[in-house]
Formats: sequence, C-alpha cells, structure tokens
Amino acid sequence: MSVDPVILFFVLGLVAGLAKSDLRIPPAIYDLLSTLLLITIGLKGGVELARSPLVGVMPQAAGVLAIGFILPLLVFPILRFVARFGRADSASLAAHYGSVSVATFAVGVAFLAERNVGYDSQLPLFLVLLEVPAIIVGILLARGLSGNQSWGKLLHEILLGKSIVLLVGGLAIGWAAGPTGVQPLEPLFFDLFKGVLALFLLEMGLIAAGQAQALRNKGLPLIVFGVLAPLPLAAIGACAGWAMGLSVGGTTLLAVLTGSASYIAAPAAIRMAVPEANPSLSLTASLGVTFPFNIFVGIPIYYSIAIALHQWGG
Amino acid sequence: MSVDPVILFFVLGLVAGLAKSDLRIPPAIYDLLSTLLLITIGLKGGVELARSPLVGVMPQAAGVLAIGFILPLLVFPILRFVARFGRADSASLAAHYGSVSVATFAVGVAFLAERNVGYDSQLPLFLVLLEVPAIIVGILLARGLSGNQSWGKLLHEILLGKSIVLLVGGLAIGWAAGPTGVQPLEPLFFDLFKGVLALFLLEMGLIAAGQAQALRNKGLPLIVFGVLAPLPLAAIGACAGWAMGLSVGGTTLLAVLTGSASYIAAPAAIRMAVPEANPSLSLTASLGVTFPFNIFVGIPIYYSIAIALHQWGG
Amino acid sequence: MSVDPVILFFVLGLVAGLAKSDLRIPPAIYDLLSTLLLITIGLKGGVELARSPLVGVMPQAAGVLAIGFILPLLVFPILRFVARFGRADSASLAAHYGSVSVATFAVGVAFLAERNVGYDSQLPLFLVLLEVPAIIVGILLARGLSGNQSWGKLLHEILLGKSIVLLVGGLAIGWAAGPTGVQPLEPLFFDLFKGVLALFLLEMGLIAAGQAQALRNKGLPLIVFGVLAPLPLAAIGACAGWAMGLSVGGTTLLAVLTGSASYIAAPAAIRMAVPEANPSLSLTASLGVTFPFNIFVGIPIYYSIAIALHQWGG
Amino acid sequence: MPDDSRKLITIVTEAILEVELCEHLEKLGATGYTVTNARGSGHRGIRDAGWSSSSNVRIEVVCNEVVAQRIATSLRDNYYNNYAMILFEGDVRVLRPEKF
Amino acid sequence: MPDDSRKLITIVTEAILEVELCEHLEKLGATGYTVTNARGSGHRGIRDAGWSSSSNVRIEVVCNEVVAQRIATSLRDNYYNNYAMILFEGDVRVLRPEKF
Amino acid sequence: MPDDSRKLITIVTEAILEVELCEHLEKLGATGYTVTNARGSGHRGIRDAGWSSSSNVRIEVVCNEVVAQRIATSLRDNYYNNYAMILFEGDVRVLRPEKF
Ligand SMILES: Nc1ncnc2c1ncn2[C@@H]1O[C@H](COP(=O)(O)O)[C@@H](O)[C@H]1O
Ligand SMILES: Nc1ncnc2c1ncn2[C@@H]1O[C@H](COP(=O)(O)O)[C@@H](O)[C@H]1O
Ligand SMILES: Nc1ncnc2c1ncn2[C@@H]1O[C@H](COP(=O)(O)O)[C@@H](O)[C@H]1O
Ligand code: NA
Ligand code: NA
Ligand code: NA
Repeated sequence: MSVDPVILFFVLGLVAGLAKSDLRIPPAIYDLLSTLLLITIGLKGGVELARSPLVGVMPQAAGVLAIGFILPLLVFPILRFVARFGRADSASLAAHYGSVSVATFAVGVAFLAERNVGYDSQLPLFLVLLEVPAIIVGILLARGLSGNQSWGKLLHEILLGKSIVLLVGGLAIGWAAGPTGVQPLEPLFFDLFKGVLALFLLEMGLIAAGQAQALRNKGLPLIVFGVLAPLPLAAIGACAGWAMGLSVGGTTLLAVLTGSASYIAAPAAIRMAVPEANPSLSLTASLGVTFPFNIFVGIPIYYSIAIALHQWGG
Repeated sequence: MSVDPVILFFVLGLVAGLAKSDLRIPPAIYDLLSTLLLITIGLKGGVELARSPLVGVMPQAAGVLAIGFILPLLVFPILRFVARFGRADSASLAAHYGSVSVATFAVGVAFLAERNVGYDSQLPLFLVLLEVPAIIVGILLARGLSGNQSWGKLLHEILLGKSIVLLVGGLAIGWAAGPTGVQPLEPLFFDLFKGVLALFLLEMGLIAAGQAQALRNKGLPLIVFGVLAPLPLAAIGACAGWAMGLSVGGTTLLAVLTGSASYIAAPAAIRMAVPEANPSLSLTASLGVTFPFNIFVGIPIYYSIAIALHQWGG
Repeated sequence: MSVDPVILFFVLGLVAGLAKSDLRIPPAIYDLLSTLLLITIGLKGGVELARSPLVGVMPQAAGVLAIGFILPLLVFPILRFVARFGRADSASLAAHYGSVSVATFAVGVAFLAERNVGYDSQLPLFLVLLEVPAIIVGILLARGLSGNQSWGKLLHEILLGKSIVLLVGGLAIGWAAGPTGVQPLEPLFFDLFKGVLALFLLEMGLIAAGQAQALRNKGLPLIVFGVLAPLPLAAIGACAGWAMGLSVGGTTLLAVLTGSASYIAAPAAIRMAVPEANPSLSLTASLGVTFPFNIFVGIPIYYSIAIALHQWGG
Repeated sequence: MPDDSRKLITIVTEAILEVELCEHLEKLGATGYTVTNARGSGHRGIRDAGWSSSSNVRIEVVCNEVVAQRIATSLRDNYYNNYAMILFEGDVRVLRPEKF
Repeated sequence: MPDDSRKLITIVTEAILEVELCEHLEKLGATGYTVTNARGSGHRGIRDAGWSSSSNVRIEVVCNEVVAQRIATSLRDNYYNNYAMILFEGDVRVLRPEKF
Repeated sequence: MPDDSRKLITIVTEAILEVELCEHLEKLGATGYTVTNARGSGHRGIRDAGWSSSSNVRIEVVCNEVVAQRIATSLRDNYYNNYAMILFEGDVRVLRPEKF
C-alpha cells in the first residue's frame, strides 16, 4: 500500500519551508480550507447520526467526555515532575495533548477510506466532546480554582471558538438535513475533501517547518515528549473505543483523537487564560513533532492496535 | 419537505454571530463566493438563452425594466409620508427595495431545484435588468434633477459594478459558448453551486447578526417595513410574471426578485450619490429583516402565489 | 469550432479592466488559483510519467534544457542592437521571453483537450526545465560574469520560487502516488481545472488591462516585439519537439512554451538581480501583448505548424 | 542641504471612498499616497471589514504644509459630515525631499 | 479655536488579543481605534501571519494626553510581560478635535 | 527614568523586497520591524496589489537615532534609485525603552 498522497503534500510543505522557499498560503485561504474541513467532518458525522438512534450514543459520549477530563491529569505530573517543565508550561502542554487535532483526525479518516474501513457515526461527535475538557483542566492546573473571575468569558471563548461552532453546526445541519438533504452539498464538502485536505496539509507542512527553528533551541525534551506522549495516550483511546464496542475503524479514530495534540482551539484559549505559558513550547511540540509523528507513524500503529484489540477480544 | 440545508447555514451564521463567536469568513473568501455565485447565475441563464430565440424576450425585458423604474416610486411615498422617514433615507430605502438581491434569487433557484420546478431562461436576464433602474430612481428622488453634474460618473459606477459585470459577463459567455462549450466549466460553477451558496449564506448570517445591534436601536419601524414591504412588492412581480406568460417557476423567481432588497449594488451606489442617507438604516432593513424573511417565509409564499395565479388563470 | 469559454473570461476581465469596472479578484484568491493550476499541471504530468520509463526522457530533457539557455541568447542581440533597448532592459526581456508562461501552457492544454488531442507525458517536466535557464542567462547578460557575489542566494530564490516548487512537487507527488493514488484528489485538481483556469484568466484580463496604460506610453516598439517574438520562438520549439519525436500535441505544447513569455518567475528574479531594468517594460510586453496574442492567435497557429511538421515529416 | 521636513496626513475612512478620494488627493497636489485595509470603531460605530461596505481604508499622504492644509480643509468640507472619517497630521522628515 | 493637538498611540501585538484589547481601550476612554493586520519580528521572534495564532495586529488610537497615559500604563501592567507587544506614542494634530 | 524618545522609520516599497529588506534592517541594528500589506501611487506609478509583483509593503522600525540614520543612508544608497520606495522618519516615545 503506497503512502497517501495527502501526506506527501505535508512533506512538500515541510521541505519547501525548511528550504526557505517563498511558497506561502495566504491566511484567508488557510481559513477557507480549515472551514471546509470542519464543516465536512461535522456534516459527515451528522448524516451518519441521523441514521442511528442518538440515545444509544449517550453513555459512550459520557465516557468520552470523562476521558477528556482525565487525560490532561495524567500528562501534567509527568511534564511537571519528570520533564521538569514549569507549572504554566506543563499545564499548557497538558491542555494541548488532552485536546485533539482536527487535521490528524482528517488524515485518519482518509487513511481508513484508503483501506475501505468504515467507522462508527459518533466519532465526529467524540471529536467535539474531546476538544474542550482538556483545555478547562489545563487552565485549572495552571491557575488553580482560586479567584479567577473571568471563567464565564473564558468558557464562552472556548465553546464558541471557530472549530467547535463549525463542527457542531455541521453535525446539526447534517443531522437535520439527513442523507438526501445533504446530497446537493456533497460536491463541495465531500468530493473535494481529499483535495482540500491536501492543500491544508501543504500549509501545515509550511507551518511545521517554521517550528523547526524553535525546535533547535528548545531541543531534546520537546522532541522526546512529542514522540513518546502520543502512543500511551492513543492506547488509552484505543482501549476505551474497544471497550465501548466501537468498530475497528472507530477504535482507530478514537485512538487518533486521544493520541493527537490540539494546535487551534487549545493554543488560542491557553494564550488568553495562561499567558505566562510559553506558546511556542506547546505549539512546537504539537505541530512540529506530534502532528508529523502521528500522520507518518502513529496512525498506522493505532490501526494495528485497533485490529489487535478486536482479534484478541474476539 | 424538510428545510433546505443551505438555509440552515444561514441560521448557523446568525446564531454564531449573535452568540459573539469568533467565527469569521475573510473578506477575500466572501469575494470569491459572491464571484462564483454571480458567474454561475449568469452562465446558467446564458446557456438557457442560447437555446431560445432572443427576440421573443425583448418585450418582456422592456416590461421588467419598466417595473424596475416604477417600484421605487411606489415605495418612496409610503416611506416618506406614512413611515415619516427623511427624504434621503426614504429615497435610499426605495432604491434598495426597488433593486434586487442576488443571494435571495439564488436561494429561490435552489428552492425550485429542490422541487424539480423549472424556470424560464430569461430570469437571470431580468435579475440584471431589475438591479439598476431603482437605484437611478432612488438617486433622483433624493437629489431631484437639479444641478447634479456627475451623472456620467455615477452611471459608470452603477453599470460597471462588480455584480452587473459578472452577471452580464456570465450571461454573454454562457450564451456564446452554449451548453456544450460550458460543460467543462460545470464542475466548478454548477456542481459546487449549492455548497458555495451554503458558505455564502453562512457569511450572510454572520453579517445579518451584525445588524441586530443596529436593529435594537432603530427598532420597530424598520422591522415593520422590512417585513411588510416584500409581500406587496413580490405580488406585483408575480402578477407581472404571470401576465407575461412565465412558467410557475419563472413567476416565483420574478416575485422573489421584486420582493427582495439589494444589499450590494444599491448600498455602494447610494452611499456615493446620497451620502446624507444613513447607510445602516437601509442595510439593516434589507439584510437584517427582509433577507431572512424572504428565505424563511417569503419564497414559499411567492411560490404558492405563482401556483394560485396559474391555476386561477387556468 | 466555437472559441473556448475560458478565453472569453480573459476577454471579460480585459473589458472590465479597460472600462474601469470596480471588479477585483483579491490577491489571496489569485494565489489560490495559481496554486491550484500549478499543482494540477504538476500532478497530471507526474501521473503520466509514472506510466512511462523515465530514462527515455533524459536525452529529450537535456535538449530542452539546452533550448532554455539558447533562446535568450537569440533574443538579446535583436533587442539590444535592432530595437535599441538598453542593456539591462534587453537582458530582462530576453529572460522573460526565454522563460515560459504557465497560464499560456494551461490554455494550450485546454485547447488540445477541446480537440481530444493527447500530448506526451513529459511536457510538464519540460515546462519546469524551461522556466529557469533563460532567467540565469538574462542575469548574466545584464551583469556579466564580473564580481557578483550573491549567485548562491539568487539561484536559491529562483529554484525555490513558488511556481517551481509547486510544479516539481506536483510532478513528484503524481509520480509517487500514480494514477490510483491521485484519484481521490481528482475532483479538486482535475475536474475543477477548467473552471479554475477561467477564473484565473478573468484576473489575468484585469491585470492585462492594467498594462494598457503603460502600453500607450511605451507604445509601438513593445507591441511590435510582443507580437513578432512569439512566432519564431514557437517555431524553434515546434521543430525541436518534432525532431525529438513528440506527438502533434506535445509538439504544439513545446511550441507554446518557447513562444510564451514568463510573467511570474522571471519578473520576480530579474527585479532582484537586475533592478536597473524597467520592470513595467517586460511585464507590459509579456502580459499586455504576448499573452493575449498567444491565447487568441498563437496557439492555433502553433497547432497547425505541429500538424504540418508531422504530415511533411511523414 | 534642502529642508526635509514634511507633513504626514493619515486618513481613516470608508473603503468605498478609496478610488474617489485618491484621485481627489492627487488633484489637491499630493505626489502620491499609500493605502492599507483597516477596520475599526468610532462615532459611526464598528466597521469590521467583514465585507467591503463595512470596511475601512487607511490612507497616508506625505506632503508639504500647503498641500496638507488644502487636504484637511477639502476633506472637512466635502466628506467629514456624511462619511465615517478621521484625519490627523504629524511631522516627519523624508528621504529625497524633492520627491514630495 | 480649540487646541487640536492629540496623541497617537500605536500598539503592535498578537492578533489573538484584538477583541479583548479593543474593548479594553474603549473602557480606558478611547473614542475609537483603527486596526490593521500586520506581521513582524521582535524580542519574541518572527510573527509571520501564516495563520492567526502567529500573526500580529497594529492598533492605532488617537486620544488626549490623559487617556494616552492611562493606556500606556494599563497595557504595560496587564499585557507587556506575557505577550508580544510594543507601544509607541507620537504627536498629531486632528481635524474636528471635539471627536477625540 | 530612562530617555524614552526614539525614531519611527516608515518605509513603503515593493512587496518583492520584503524578505531581503527585513534581514537588512536587522543587520543595521533594528531590534525588530512591523510589516503591513499596502498599495499606492507615486513617481513609479500606481501599485495596486492586484498581485504580488505590483503590490507594496509598509515597513515600520522603531529605533534610536543612530540606527535610524544608518537605515536611511543605507536604503538611499542601495535601493532608492532602482525601486519604488519612500522613507520617512518621525519622533515617538516608547514603552520599555530598553527594548529598542
Ligand atoms: N479615536 C480614534 N483613534 C483611532 N482611530 C479612530 C478613532 N476614531 C475613529 N477612528 C477610525 O476612523 C473610522 C471612522 O471614524 P468615525 O467617523 O468616528 O466613525 C473608524 O471606523 C476608526 O477606524
Ligand atoms: N523595533 C521594532 N520596530 C517595529 N516593530 C517592532 C519592533 N519590535 C517589535 N516590533 C513589532 O512588535 C511585535 C511584538 O514585539 P516583541 O514583543 O518584541 O516580539 C513584533 O512582532 C513586531 O511586529
Ligand atoms: N507622497 C506620498 N505619500 C504617501 N505615500 C507615497 C507618496 N509617494 C509615494 N508613496 C508610496 O511609496 C510607493 C513608492 O513610491 P514611488 O517610488 O514614488 O513610486 C508608492 O507606491 C506609494 O505607496
Ligand atoms: Na489528545
Ligand atoms: Na426588489
Ligand atoms: Na518562452
């Protein structure tokens, strides 16, 4: 099975960026591409949810939500006391790695499609559910519960961030319109998905290349963490998915989610709520190390883990 | 018949905007989307016109042009002497409501497609013909014929505005290239139409939400006018369409045109020619009240009117 | 055979621009469109190359590379001593006309597709090979070999310019992924090609219109050169293509390449390396004269030349 | 050496005025101008660049005192009452004074 | 005639702060503000606008001396330590001083 | 308290020069710079940002008098003759003078 071309576009961006090419994707185009991806993922999920009864999903959703709150609590102490990062930075990294990366999820979806492996309809819903909790926990870890008056404002910003709004909106519209209603939207949102993802990854490569510099400075600890963190986190997701009775594809994607690190929702929220944390630290780890690691090495591994679990689990 | 998903995208934008989400569509993307919509509508119409002889359309075109000049003259006195708006503002609103909204027309087209109802090929041509006259009348109503030297410059700006150029250009190209010639362009301009419209309405929702504030201040008169004006205006269009012998679909769309209010061509032209008019007044009415009213309530009503006319007319 | 609609979009842009319409394509959208075109051309070529053995192409590639170095040397003396341009300007124009125009190539591809004429898979590769040499020669012609320390920096800029990176990247990805791998990318990069090209040419028309002013000032010599240069240059390409044993389509496209003038890679590189050359001179000639000439008159002629060569060559 | 001190006029106003205003500035004697897209808030409310009719432009003109005065007066008389607009003037020293 | 001299405060900082900062400025007494997208480099490295979280905004406020002082102090205390930010102040003369 | 007055150098020139120029500015001692996209008109005609090769950038540098002088001289000698470019200098007061 040859490597997926969308990943080659990431490589192209990475190489062009490292070689200091003048290739640029205008911010407006980056916004368009991410908007399309978020709506597509939401719509796809919504259409699927329309097919299956929602009630059955509720307990699973609760479980996923719980995982979202627990993961950062597992990551934080390691960062704080093993890797010896400062409190703010540890909390920030915990929030980033507890939350999820939409682009990694999209690559995972493409990876499964490539292999004609289906996945459970509720995964996009889980994507939404996993995005927020870790950020809240991370902020609490940094600030403590003590006198922080602006929680309302903060939650508002997190819950109404672009990615959440478009994902939830897409889910709702897909669910309300159903398969037939969404059909006329498919040429833009479904047929172009792979191509849009390719362009998006091209830009991601350029951005990741921009992190290389910072990487050279921060150096080893970040790389080590960025490479070692995903596997155990993904393993937790895989086991949870399997325990919930998700399909192989669903189990894989849940592992992809828990194993991925946020670089959109988390950075924005943490920057506002924990300004003393060094943003380039978490961004470099999630974008410069973990994202490439996941799309090259991680996803295939998580897929085999999912298969193994289902075989062993019988 | 479930609600069309493109309208749900408007709702999503509206809700996100009212909830002060940080969701934004960059201006450059707004331009791309509107450019695509305008070309699509033009091309579609041009291809159709290529099928039917143009001469037959001429008398109808003349009639539509006449309507374009008459409508603002009907609206103005009501605004000036009933609603008691100032002269400039009354003229400005008359121009906006005499002119047409491309987005509303596009939603109407989608509405008919949803129901597999065809429409006459000359409608996009009518869209062009209805855009300009009301603006000219509006300016005259505000300034009078007296010493206004810059008419040439003004007409140039109005007739060569983006929307006119792209609509007319699309019409001409579609007409010259014909069905087969346009075929290779269909994937971008025709297949993606619904999806592009969805994104455009998402942005429209965000913009409309921005008008809510102004609405709270200006309050009742604007809402009343914005809701009451479309129906009679659309009725005139429907009757005219039926009298011209248009199909049910064509009658509906002509009603949609006369019942809709401009928020692109008119605002720009009026801002330059009648600067003393309060722009947020007309924009709030057309975008914040009439546009939503039309896509939610108006279009279905106009459709039933068209059906009724054709049944009653036998 | 009616005129290709994509060319009508160029006309639309040209007319709108000359009529001083306020129609604009935002820079970000221009970037998106050119990015899509470059990747598409690269991918298409890469997929084809994957089908045929690369070794056979090597000698041809060497020949094309040689042509790239020779062409500007032929053009320069004519400009310098016949048209009596200054040294810097002659060198600049030589670089522009020795290099190639991606948009003209794309129109050529569309022209052949319209007629169901295939072309050899290596043409996109030739496009890349022809872009750079002339620029280097042009710089040498202007500066001489004497003390110019920054060649490394210069070559870096030229070789890592946006167009080269995307073309080569597309080639590589298409080649690595192969026909089946690229399939999921086709909706965006292949199906939309014609539509994207149409929008791009619309913008090109607007830009070309912007050159008209400069044209009036510079006047005759530029027009004469811009119209007369393409034919002999294209003839050289045609003969070379025929001698290499390219198909009629391939011969046509090679003629299109040698007959076209760069307006992206060359202007940027020359502006940096030969700042004393007047940029509007070369841009006006290539964009305002040669580009329109080629898409309206040139391409059909080059096609007939290619046919003639193959018939006569038996 | 020539006196290199000039005035820097900065205008922030509705994007729709850009073309007309720039022609106007040159008529008033400006040798050039620089325009950037902008958004903002003022007496006429928030103008957030979501789309053209609600966005601003920021126009700068470097010129001598006479032209500066002319521009300020002309804009105050022709545009200030009806359009979202501010204008402020600062002192700058320029390279190549003969250009301005 | 009224005194038309005011202060022009220019702030360059992280785009993410735009909304919060603009509200803050109005609380401090600014009658308005103008924002443009920007990129740049400084002590916190290159910020090249590739995407929102790495881009800057350039915010201008025309105000009187008191408000200017208030803004400078407040930003130094609340943002300067943790965010990429610079602030500088110049002297300008405004049209319609009563607006500011 | 330290002296907080600095020079604000503003350069408007061809977008193509951005990367090279910014490196150059730091070599000359600038501790940072801010760039915004711009369009405009001057002696070399209209530059309307339709696409990169016809667009401008507006570069600002806050620096001390010495660096300012160095920048002005260097740009005049290396770029002014061959590129569309203007440069002007104003006086500003900065927050955290030690940064510049
Ligand atoms: N005090 C201020 N400081 C900076 N910019 C301002 C100020 N007041 C207004 N502006 C800008 O000028 C535009 C028009 O101002 P106004 O006419 O007051 O609405 C606003 O949209 C802002 O971009
Ligand atoms: N000396 C300077 N001149 C102009 N702009 C600067 C300067 N220093 C910093 N900036 C701008 O202010 C932003 C934040 O500065 P800093 O906090 O030093 O990283 C940078 O990204 C630049 O856009
Ligand atoms: N008098 C001026 N005021 C403001 N900006 C100017 C002025 N002259 C030139 N510019 C800007 O500087 C750029 C280059 O100027 P020039 O080299 O004169 O063509 C122009 O494109 C404008 O953006
Ligand atoms: Na995670
Ligand atoms: Na109407
Ligand atoms: Na050539």
